[in-house]
Amino acid sequence: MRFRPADILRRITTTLALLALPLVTGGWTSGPQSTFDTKGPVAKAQLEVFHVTVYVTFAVFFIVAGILAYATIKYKARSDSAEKAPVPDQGHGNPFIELGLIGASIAALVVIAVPTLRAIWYTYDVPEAERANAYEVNARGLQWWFQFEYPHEQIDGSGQLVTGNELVIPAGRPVRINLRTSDVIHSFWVPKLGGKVDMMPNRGNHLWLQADEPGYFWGQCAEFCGESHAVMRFRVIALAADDFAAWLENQKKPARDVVAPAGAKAVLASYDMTPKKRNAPGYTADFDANPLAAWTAMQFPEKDEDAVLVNQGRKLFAEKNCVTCHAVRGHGASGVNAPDLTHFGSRTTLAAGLLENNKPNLHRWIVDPNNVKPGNKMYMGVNGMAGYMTADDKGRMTKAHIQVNDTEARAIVEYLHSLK
Amino acid sequence: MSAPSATSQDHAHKDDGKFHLFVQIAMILAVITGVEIVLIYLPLAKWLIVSTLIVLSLVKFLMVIFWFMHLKFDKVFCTILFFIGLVLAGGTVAALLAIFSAHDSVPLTSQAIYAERAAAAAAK
Amino acid sequence: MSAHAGTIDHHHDHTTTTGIPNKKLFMWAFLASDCMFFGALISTHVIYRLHPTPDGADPLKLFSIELTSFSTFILLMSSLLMALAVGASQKGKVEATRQMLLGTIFFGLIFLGCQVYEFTHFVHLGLTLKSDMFGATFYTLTGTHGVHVAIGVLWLVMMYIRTFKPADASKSWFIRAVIQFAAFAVATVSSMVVMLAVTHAGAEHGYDLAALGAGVTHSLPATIAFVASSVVLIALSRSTWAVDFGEANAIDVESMGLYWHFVDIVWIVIFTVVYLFEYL
Amino acid sequence: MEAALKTAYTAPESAAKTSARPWFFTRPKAKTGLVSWLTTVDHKKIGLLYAITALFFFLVGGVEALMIRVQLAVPNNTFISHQLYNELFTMHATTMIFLAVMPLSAAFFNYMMPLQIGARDVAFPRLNGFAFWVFLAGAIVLNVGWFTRAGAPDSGWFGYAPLTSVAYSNQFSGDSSTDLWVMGLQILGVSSVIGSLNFIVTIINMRAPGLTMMRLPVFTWMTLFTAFLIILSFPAITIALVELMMDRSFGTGFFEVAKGGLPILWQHLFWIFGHPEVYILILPAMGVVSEILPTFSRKPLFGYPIVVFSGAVIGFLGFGVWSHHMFTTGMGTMATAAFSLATMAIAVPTGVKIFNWVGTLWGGQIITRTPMMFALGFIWMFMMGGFSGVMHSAAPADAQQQDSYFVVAHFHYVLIGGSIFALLAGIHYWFPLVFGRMVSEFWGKLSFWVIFVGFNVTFFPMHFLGLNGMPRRTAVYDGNMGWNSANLVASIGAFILAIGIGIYFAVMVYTYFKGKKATGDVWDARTLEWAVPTTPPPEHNFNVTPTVHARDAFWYEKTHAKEIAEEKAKHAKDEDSHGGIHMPSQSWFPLVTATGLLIGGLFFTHHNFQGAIAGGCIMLLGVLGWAFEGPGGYHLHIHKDGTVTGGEGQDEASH
Ligand code: HEA
Ligand code: HEA
Ligand code: HEC
Ligand code: CUA
Ligand SMILES: [Cu+2]
Repeated sequence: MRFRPADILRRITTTLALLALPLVTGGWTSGPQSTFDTKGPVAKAQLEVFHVTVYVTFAVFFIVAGILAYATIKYKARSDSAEKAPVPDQGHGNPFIELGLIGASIAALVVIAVPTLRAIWYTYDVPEAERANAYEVNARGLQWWFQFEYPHEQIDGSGQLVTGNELVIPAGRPVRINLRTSDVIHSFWVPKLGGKVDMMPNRGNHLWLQADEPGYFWGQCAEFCGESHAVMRFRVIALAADDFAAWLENQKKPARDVVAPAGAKAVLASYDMTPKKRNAPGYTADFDANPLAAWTAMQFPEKDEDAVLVNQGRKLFAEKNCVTCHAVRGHGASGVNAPDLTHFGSRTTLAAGLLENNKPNLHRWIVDPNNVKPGNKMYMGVNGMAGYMTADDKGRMTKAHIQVNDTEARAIVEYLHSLK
Repeated sequence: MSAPSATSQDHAHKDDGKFHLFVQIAMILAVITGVEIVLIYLPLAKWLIVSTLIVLSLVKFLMVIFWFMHLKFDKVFCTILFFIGLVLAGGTVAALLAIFSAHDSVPLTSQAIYAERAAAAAAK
Repeated sequence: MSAHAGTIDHHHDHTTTTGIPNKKLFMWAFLASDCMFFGALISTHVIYRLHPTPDGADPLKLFSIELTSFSTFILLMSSLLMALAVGASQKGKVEATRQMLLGTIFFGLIFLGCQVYEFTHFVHLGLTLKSDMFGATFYTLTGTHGVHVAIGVLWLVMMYIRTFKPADASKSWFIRAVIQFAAFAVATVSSMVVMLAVTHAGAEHGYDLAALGAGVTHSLPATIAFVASSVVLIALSRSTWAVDFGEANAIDVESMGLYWHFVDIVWIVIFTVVYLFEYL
Repeated sequence: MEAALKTAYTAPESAAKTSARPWFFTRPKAKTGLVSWLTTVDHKKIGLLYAITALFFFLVGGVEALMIRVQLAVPNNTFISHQLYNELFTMHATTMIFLAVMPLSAAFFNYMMPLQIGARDVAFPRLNGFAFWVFLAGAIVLNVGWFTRAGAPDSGWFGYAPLTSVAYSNQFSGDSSTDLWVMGLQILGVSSVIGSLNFIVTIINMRAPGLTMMRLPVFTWMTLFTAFLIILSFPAITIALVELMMDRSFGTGFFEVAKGGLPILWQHLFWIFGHPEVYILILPAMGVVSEILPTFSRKPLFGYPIVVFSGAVIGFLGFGVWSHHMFTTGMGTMATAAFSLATMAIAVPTGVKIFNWVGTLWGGQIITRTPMMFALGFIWMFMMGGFSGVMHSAAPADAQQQDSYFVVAHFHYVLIGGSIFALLAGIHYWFPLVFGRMVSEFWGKLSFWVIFVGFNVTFFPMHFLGLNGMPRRTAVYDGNMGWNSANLVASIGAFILAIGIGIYFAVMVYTYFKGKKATGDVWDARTLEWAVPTTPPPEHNFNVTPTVHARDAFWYEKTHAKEIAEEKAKHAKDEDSHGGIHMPSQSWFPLVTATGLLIGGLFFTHHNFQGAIAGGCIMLLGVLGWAFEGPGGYHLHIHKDGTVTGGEGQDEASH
């Protein structure tokens, strides 16, 4: 068989290009939800198994593909006469080669199977030795947000501590998460800490994970759950032990009261409210640069807080029926169908991780939630509670039930942000 | 040419005795059914009754397919064909039941029931 | 024609590669598929029985083992008649085939009647599709089986009518066939109505002649329809012409028989799994 | 021998009974024009009907995919709404799987399989027509939602409960989109099962004399396995759909959580069907490739028996791995481990096929015509898709991959790089046989390269997207996640791919009208479909039923020309003395019955039960007419000079 230099050159360049691909695509493996950038033992174990599968399949690929390429080049009929040449030997196969290859494939698979089995058991539940040290929380999926419950943090008179959309956990300690849902299937996925497990109706699923260091982690619902599945996100914040304890203590307190000095007048906060497009980006570059710092900053009352406005907002919150769905512990709001807002001001996100919790975003959300997150239950109503709209007898959303104008919204925003 | 002539039929069918065979099989089937009904009232161990019932209905099952449905008299290929479906279906049912009996698959609604039962047992 | 014209070998069709007639092979493949079908249904039922809902109905309070045993027996006997019908058709005995088919239809209808009775009885006791999970899986499983039986009966009736098709293709026979079919339908429905009325009357005042009378008078239109359609059926049950049906059609009867027997063995499984196991 | 000579269509005829039949049973006779297509029982015409419908829906599914890619090209895009996006990916998948790849495979089964086994038609010609019309009815029911206020189905192609329940799927009361999905899939299931039963009987019972099972062309084998997979897996989804339908229409609680239902049961039932389904999509493709590689290597398939056997093993194992789609549902360690290992095991028989295809090339005389290019592309791309499948099969790794774009990358590699590449290869390969015209090599190769490049540019980056944490089925993503460039590349790739496919189809259409005429065995092929007397093949396929002496039957005929000619002449005489070639008659009833199903189904989804019953009555009428009209049939006579006489009505053989 003849080899033409041009052919060889072509093959070499393509091979090189293939090998260079990872370099070109380097940027494609890092991001807030990268599964390569592992931050805990569960994710690490899973990545290890993935690496084994990569080694084995790449090895098999290079062998098989190499032979395939070689055969194609070597036996290609390159001219009319070669095509019309007498037919080659009509061989039918070779049982030894075939059996040998079957054996080799099985051997390759065993290499994958062993670490797979080990990791299945390891990732299933907190290892026996550390079980006593594990921290337990419940995560509940709802269309389209997450509720986090702390069964071991009981608050006098109001049951367990409940928060929404941001799960705060202790770092360096295994966390066992019971997964529940109140409607359809959702899935709990924080790629840097571990693979996902679904929240299945009528099933008591659980997973465990551990953040080795304090950090701010992105999570997202990974099972299609209806119209707004794409924007059902959440965060996990891991804190050092004493920070965590302090956080818990603050969270267990009822909502903050802000006392307005007698006779003070409200000054409407003047943030930019140029209308934003649907699906406008939710995050600022500042926030992305150091999310954990941003989170920490949110824990303290704002310096330029307008106490009059806050109290105005607090009144509006009740008048506008927000209280039918939301709970604000200590402020007479005890709705159960929506995120608990008792310490809403201390969260970095809004509308299930979709937007950064800053004033313009919150304003947008309160004035027109459906524009921010189409079909959301605050707009459509949930469990028989009317939302911003009520349905006519054909089920069409027609009649406005809650309307919040610009001035009112500024007051409510101020109020919600005061809830640290 | 078209309709078969009547004369040549007789020697083609030596199996006229099948009438009696079929009646006998039907009788056996009826008897087994009777036994099954009695069985469930007998004070035997539950596993024993369950397995006997399974065996008995299997016997009935096989009698119908092999005699009434002629598998015994037909080419084996028919048997193979049917058993592909039967075996896969049986395997799938078994796998499903195994999965759903496993601890992880106990639904939350049933967990409540089991907890209740456990509490009742503890109270006793 | 060729030497083997005249006899038909029912188990081996020399015009096919394997010698198995196409229709038979088709039916066996279909039944293999149907195994999966009922496998999935039965699994659903058993899984929900393994994990019952807290407020579910108690099957033991509903079931009547006598009724179920009776209908099981009926179905077994219909299988026997079906097997005999196949035998008769293979011997080219049109009259005997018709009788056996009628017998099978009759038993099939009794089975269906029992099921209709059972269902109305259960509904009476409060078990419906919606009432709880047991209702859902029970009715769906046994109902699907019942639909299979009903399709089988429909098929049997069509085959029965088919045996009257005249050999002379130009004879306009279709209208007659439709009438015969309609008469069957009317007779079936009306007889079920009458029977339900009678059993209801019986349940209230005890089963005696008076109850029979009360039932019949309560459903007078149905009784009249039943009598009339029966007369039509009997009148149509004789053919004076040479019929097209013959030994060559035995394979049609046989594959129908396979279907019928299969429905029977599915019931064997249901009887054990759905009914008997509940008693343990 | 005598038994062998008598094929099914030389069965006893009853010419004596010729006489006028009642109008109700008048059989359509048209051989051309609309009526001939509506009433056809010819497997080749039905094959073409399948192919055209499937290709149409392939374009529809493709346009849906393009809209998805446009929306995802940049972060925070507002091209389409969330709701429409959800409808698009649901219908994209449903369309591609059930209305494009499956029927395109069915088209090849219909057209090629009877030719490959030397038969004149399938075992039940009218049933074959019925299967097509039912398929069309299902396709209509699925897509009709686009034209109503309710919109198209929107709960994903595996419709996980309880999202499909009335409470969560209805945007407003009377939203019937999910009902349409349920009904559409049920109807398609009926079509697939009926079609497959027919193919099983045909392959087992209608083979030409001498064609033992171990001489069957591999494509025919794969048809057989696919048919088995269909009849054994569709019942599971049918039951799941029936249960869902009961929930939606009659208030049962199979998957209603409030009533104690277990949504996980839906997942099991769906994937018991769903996993065999993916092999239903790939086995026909493997069959096509196994025909093309030997032809263009001018060498028999390497290791024929083991290739066939591995097909059976894939099919069988395919029933025991379904829960690998459910690794994240918390099944527990034992079940997860068992399904993980079983899934890995499937790599072995699949690998066997790859090895044997390479073995076929080895030592051959490789002729790189367009069909061969697609077939080679198939091996490369399918292998890559298979490897990402193996990565999925390791359950702990899959915990990160499940429902991410890594899965999307995996299955597009096996579905497009696998099924679609092979089917496109098949179209190219058999085009000269079906239409008697040759596709231009230049344009064919061009379309291949554009498709090949476009495909990889689209889907290769998706591996990275998935591992970088991008979940699937998301209509928007934020710009700060590191997904922007890969998504943009993928979207550009999709358009390159679309251009390639555009070229491909433009060339096909052009060739159909204006292409170079080609007759006979253009590729120096090996299997019987090329032994037909003319291209396109005549209605009766073969003038003389071929007798098979070896595995590559046509290759043998070509290498033993003289002896075969003698044999043919002798058999021709025999056949004519037996009354000529028996052909089945056309019929209206398959169409009538399927129409009844369509009407009934549409009414049912709108909870109009009178209408549903009316549809049922039409169906029943169709069945009655069908049963009572009888199979019919007529005879053709081939004369020495090749002319054909006889036909419907001239010599009617009704039995
Ligand atoms: C044509 C269709 C097709 C085919 C052929 C396959 C083939 C395989 N698939 Fe794939 N799969 C799909 C279509 C297909 N799949 C689809 C549509 C989905 C997603 C459904 C959805 O969620 O929407 C899916 C999802 C899917 C999952 C679930 C992922 C998830 O959701 O978490 C898994 C998990 O195990 C999987 C595994 C496999 C495996 C192991 C194979 C194997 O059969 C592959 C075997 C082939 C090879 C391995 C290559 C060649 C072999 C060799 C050269 C031999 C040597 C090799 C080794 C020793 C490794 N597939
Ligand atoms: C055989 C099956 C098959 C095929 C062929 C394809 C083909 C393609 N698929 Fe699809 N896909 C699936 C099966 C398939 N897909 C499945 C099962 C899912 C999962 C859905 C779910 O989650 O429920 C999915 C999901 C899916 C997604 C993920 C959506 C999501 O999770 O959010 C994406 C995204 O890029 C995608 C893209 C594409 C593209 C770009 C093509 C391209 O290859 C398409 C190429 C074809 C064309 C482009 C047509 C040519 C068109 C023209 C020439 C236009 C001109 C003509 C006219 C205007 C008449 N597909
Ligand atoms: C019908 C019930 C309902 C009413 C009434 C309602 N909400 Fe909500 N609210 C919700 C739900 C449900 C969500 C979660 C939406 C999502 O993320 O999908 C939510 C989310 C929010 C959030 C974001 C919480 C977070 O952690 O992401 C804020 C802030 C909020 N609502 C404020 C208000 C205000 C202010 C009002 C009154 C003007 C109000 N809500 C009235 C149901 C309601
Ligand atoms: Cu919740 Cu997706
Ligand atoms: Cu799979």
